[in-house]
Amino acid sequence: MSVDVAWVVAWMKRSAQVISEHRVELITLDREIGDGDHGENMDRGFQAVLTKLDDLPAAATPGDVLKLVATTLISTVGGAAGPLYGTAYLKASGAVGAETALDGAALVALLTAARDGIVLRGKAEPGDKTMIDAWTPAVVAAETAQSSGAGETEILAAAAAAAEAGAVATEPLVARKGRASYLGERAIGHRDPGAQSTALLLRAAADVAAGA
Amino acid sequence: MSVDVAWVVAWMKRSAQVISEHRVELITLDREIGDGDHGENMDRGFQAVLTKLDDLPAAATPGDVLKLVATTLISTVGGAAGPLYGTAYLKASGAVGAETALDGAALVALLTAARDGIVLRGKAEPGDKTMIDAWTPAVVAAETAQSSGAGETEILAAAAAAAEAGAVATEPLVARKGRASYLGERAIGHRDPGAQSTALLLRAAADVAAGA
Amino acid sequence: MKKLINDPKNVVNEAVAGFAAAHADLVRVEFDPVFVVRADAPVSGKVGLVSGGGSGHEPLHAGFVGLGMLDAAVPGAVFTSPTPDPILAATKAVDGGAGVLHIVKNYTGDVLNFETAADLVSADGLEVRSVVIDDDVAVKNSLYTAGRRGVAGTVLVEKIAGAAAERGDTLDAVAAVAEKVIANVRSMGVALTPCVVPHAGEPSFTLADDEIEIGIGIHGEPGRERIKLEPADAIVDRLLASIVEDIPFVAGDTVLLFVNGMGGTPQIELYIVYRRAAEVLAAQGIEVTRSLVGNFTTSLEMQGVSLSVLKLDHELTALWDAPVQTAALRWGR
Amino acid sequence: MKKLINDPKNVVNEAVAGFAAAHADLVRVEFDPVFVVRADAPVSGKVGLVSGGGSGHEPLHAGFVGLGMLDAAVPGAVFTSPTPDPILAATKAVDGGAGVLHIVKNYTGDVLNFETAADLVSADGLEVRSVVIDDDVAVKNSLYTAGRRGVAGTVLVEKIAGAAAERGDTLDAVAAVAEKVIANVRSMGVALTPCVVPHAGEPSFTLADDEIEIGIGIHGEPGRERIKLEPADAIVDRLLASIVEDIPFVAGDTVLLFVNGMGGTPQIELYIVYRRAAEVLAAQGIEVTRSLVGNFTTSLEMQGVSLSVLKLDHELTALWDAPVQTAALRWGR
Ligand SMILES: Nc1ncnc2c1ncn2[C@@H]1O[C@H](COP(=O)(O)OP(=O)(O)O)[C@@H](O)[C@H]1O
Ligand SMILES: Nc1ncnc2c1ncn2[C@@H]1O[C@H](COP(=O)(O)OP(=O)(O)O)[C@@H](O)[C@H]1O
Ligand SMILES: [Mg+2]
Ligand SMILES: [Mg+2]
Ligand SMILES: [Mg+2]
Ligand SMILES: [Mg+2]
Repeated sequence: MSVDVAWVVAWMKRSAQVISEHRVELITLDREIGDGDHGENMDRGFQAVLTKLDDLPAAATPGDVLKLVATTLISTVGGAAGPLYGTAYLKASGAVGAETALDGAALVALLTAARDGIVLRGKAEPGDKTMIDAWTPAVVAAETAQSSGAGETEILAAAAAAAEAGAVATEPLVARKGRASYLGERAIGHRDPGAQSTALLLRAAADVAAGA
Repeated sequence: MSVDVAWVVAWMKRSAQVISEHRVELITLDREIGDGDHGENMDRGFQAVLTKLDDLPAAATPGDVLKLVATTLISTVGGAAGPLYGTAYLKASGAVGAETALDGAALVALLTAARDGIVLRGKAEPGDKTMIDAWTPAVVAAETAQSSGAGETEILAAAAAAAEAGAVATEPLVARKGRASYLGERAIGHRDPGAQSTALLLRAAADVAAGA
Repeated sequence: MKKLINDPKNVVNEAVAGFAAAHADLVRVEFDPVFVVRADAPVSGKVGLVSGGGSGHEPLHAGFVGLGMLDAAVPGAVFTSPTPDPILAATKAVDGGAGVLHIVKNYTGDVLNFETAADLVSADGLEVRSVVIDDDVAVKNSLYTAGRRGVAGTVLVEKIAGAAAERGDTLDAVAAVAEKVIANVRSMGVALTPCVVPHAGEPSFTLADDEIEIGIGIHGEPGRERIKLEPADAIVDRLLASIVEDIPFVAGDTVLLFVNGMGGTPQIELYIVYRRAAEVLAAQGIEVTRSLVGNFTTSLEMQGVSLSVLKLDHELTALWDAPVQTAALRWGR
Repeated sequence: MKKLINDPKNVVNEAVAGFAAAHADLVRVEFDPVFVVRADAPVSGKVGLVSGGGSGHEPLHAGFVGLGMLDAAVPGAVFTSPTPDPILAATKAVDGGAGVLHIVKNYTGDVLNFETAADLVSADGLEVRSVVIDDDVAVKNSLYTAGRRGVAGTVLVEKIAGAAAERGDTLDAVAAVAEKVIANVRSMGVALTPCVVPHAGEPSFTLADDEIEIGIGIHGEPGRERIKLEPADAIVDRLLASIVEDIPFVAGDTVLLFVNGMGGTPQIELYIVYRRAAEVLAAQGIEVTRSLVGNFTTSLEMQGVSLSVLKLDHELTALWDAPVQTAALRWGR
């Protein structure tokens, strides 16, 4: 699949599907070290995205879709994840501008802008046990793949794999941001729900690009 | 033991002891078809009786002791059982008057007056699944024993055995008085807590008389 | 059993002490025997109102002591009606020369203990009358039970009779107002979970994870029937149907709707219940003009709710609206 | 999970509808997006007060909408802060020309969503300021956490800032009063049982039959430590020690003592807790001159309690005493 507006739309539809499928898993992760709503919040948001996608104008660009997703998530998710993911997609939209087909550099820019947006709002650093711990390795892996000449599909696959590893790697951490930070040592051994949802969303991006 | 003031005092001390020993059993019976306080209420009352017995004047008659028990129970037990048992001992006190030694007739009068006092206050009939279902057979058995020439100890033993059988016989009944009456058919299979406490109190009377 | 208590034997005394400390502007408290009175008791020339009963139903009754409601509350042990002594002492403490009304919930223990206290009070030459509340439609009133139970409707009786006393009604008139409320209020409740009496240490009954008890009493006495958990709306419909058909309430009636939490029910659920109940009444042409929502007649930590509906007229409405200044109900002051 | 609800997705909307129906004299409600405003909003010339946050903490915040307290409350999904849209809409709805204060509890989600709303409001030319409450001493304030949480002290901030707005203070002055309360209030809680978020259907955490969670958050977030159940007095001593040493409160201070139930705690236990807390403060020479006892900042059906202590001066005391007319707090009216 070429990385164009159809890809972005398909990515978002797949996102809605995987979030819905993993709703309970995300709720459970958040019950363990948060307040048990992450899966519910994300599912509500992406179901709203699904509805909104139907009204997209025919001439929409990838940036238009990302912006629509951003505003929809901001106005439906709530909690910490709503503004954070909302900002991520908003900044990603800005990064791809009016381009209609995204090459490797554009994808790296998209992911970098998304990550930077989350950091801007949430002030988390790597190792704080947040979604940043999935986003940052994903950005690094995407850059590395792109600079070693990989194609779009491989770049996304590298990002997804790194995000998944990053989510797993949050397990031994003590949290320093978000609700889990109140737990101190007791957060150890639990995966961060936001990092896990990031891994799911980036896996969706890669799978859709790979035609899977 | 002769049935005099020493017997009444010993009866009340034994009553305090058995009620305390059966506190949890009475609570459990009352939890099943009432509100779970009967054992607690009776135990509070008889512990207060124990304290009061220490201050008895040397010249006290059986009637004086019964009256002291009555007023103590009325002012410490509360619930349905407080006024009912209080009235029972008050009427029993009246029935034995100023006598210092109680013969068979006096014992029958005591038990009859106690039962009648409860009926006066509570308006229960036999078969209503209340303490009356222990008291009434006890009165009948005492009368029968006395009219067939039994001694005081045997009269009390007959009353105790009949009260115990009466308590057991409340199990298949539907209640028509007290809290258990709200239960309808669901009271079936449970023993009435007040009938059970009556059986314990009359057994204490018989045991003390028999020197047991 | 997990409770924020010390020795179970001291639960009532410690709670009353805390209540007195927190509300010293409203009440005074005596400990031997235990009762709670208005800070300014006795109010000269005013009919005194005394209620009481087992503890565990807070804020009933102490939370309703104050201007425009009760003059005294007599708390017994948990779920055990008080003995006559404190009822007698409270009655004397609130006697302002116009007589005293005893407001009694219809339970054998309450009735008998208040009866004894009233006898003793009368013997002392003080004028006392009693009203007995039996608003719970879960119990069929018949010769074969101890009669209907007094439940959350008690709050409405205490508020409205209290307002009548405050405006200077005579003892007979206050009793008549109380009887009018009693005649016009009906209630029914449901339990989702049981409660645990501190000295018992075990739940008063058990319910499976998918069971609820319809018609529960306020002492955890089982009710009319045990059914599978249903959506809130279906539960409300059941309770309301029993209530409405009882008096009956009919189209054109003006009512007060009271949604009462059993102690452990989140407020969000009480309002979900209120919404449905108000809708159903409206659909029957019964107009809800006053409302009360909250945990007012509780059964310790029990989760559940009761609905009460009171038929209003101008007099009852005005008395309901009259100022009240107590720990648990307050307006107009 | 046993709850008096219908579809978990409709919990907030149905409860808000019930709230509006029960309190039509006090509030108006909008559904798209959802928020609750004073019936007479906007009050011309008065600073508007808007608060909000996840649902499940009732009566916080809607129960505090009315004269002398909040102008609007914005309920999010259960335990989920609301999105910027309803915050924006509520802010506009209460703007009486004197600016609007956002009262925000310190959680990442609340802070971010209110921040976004404030940006949007400002872009519309409306003057808005925010205060962030972080009264929970269970969380050590450091660079290594999201900072202290806002818990029951919020009620005191809303009441006192609301009174300042009602007397005609400017936006800066109202914000300053709110900041003064925030600077002088400290809280800490304990959970005996967990709560169940409707959409999750499972308890937010588990506690053994003999365990309690000291320092619990109001979303069922685990706290400082898990210990064996203790008598109420010992638990109170722990909570109070952490609170008192924090500011610190010292002999000669005059304070408001607030005992807050977590939703499922019987009132009798709250007063047992109050009694001990008041005694301990008195023993330290800290004088309790105002009190509040009840379920005001809850976590659904959680059993437990939090203590809040607010250092008072003449101004704060007078603002606390000022009239308030809301569903959950009412006096002077
Ligand atoms: N400051 C932050 N920076 C980045 N991510 C954060 C921050 N705070 C929280 N998060 C992420 O948000 C997730 C929680 O989202 P969610 O449960 O929807 O919100 P809430 O914590 O408000 O309930 C966490 O797992 C974490 O990944
Ligand atoms: N009307 C009555 N007549 C006789 N006995 C009664 C009556 N009502 C109740 N009882 C007795 O009282 C017992 C309950 O006593 P208790 O549990 O102490 O009081 P309460 O029901 O007020 O909690 C019942 O088991 C029954 O034997
Ligand atoms: Mg969460
Ligand atoms: Mg009982
Ligand atoms: Mg009882
Ligand atoms: Mg949340």
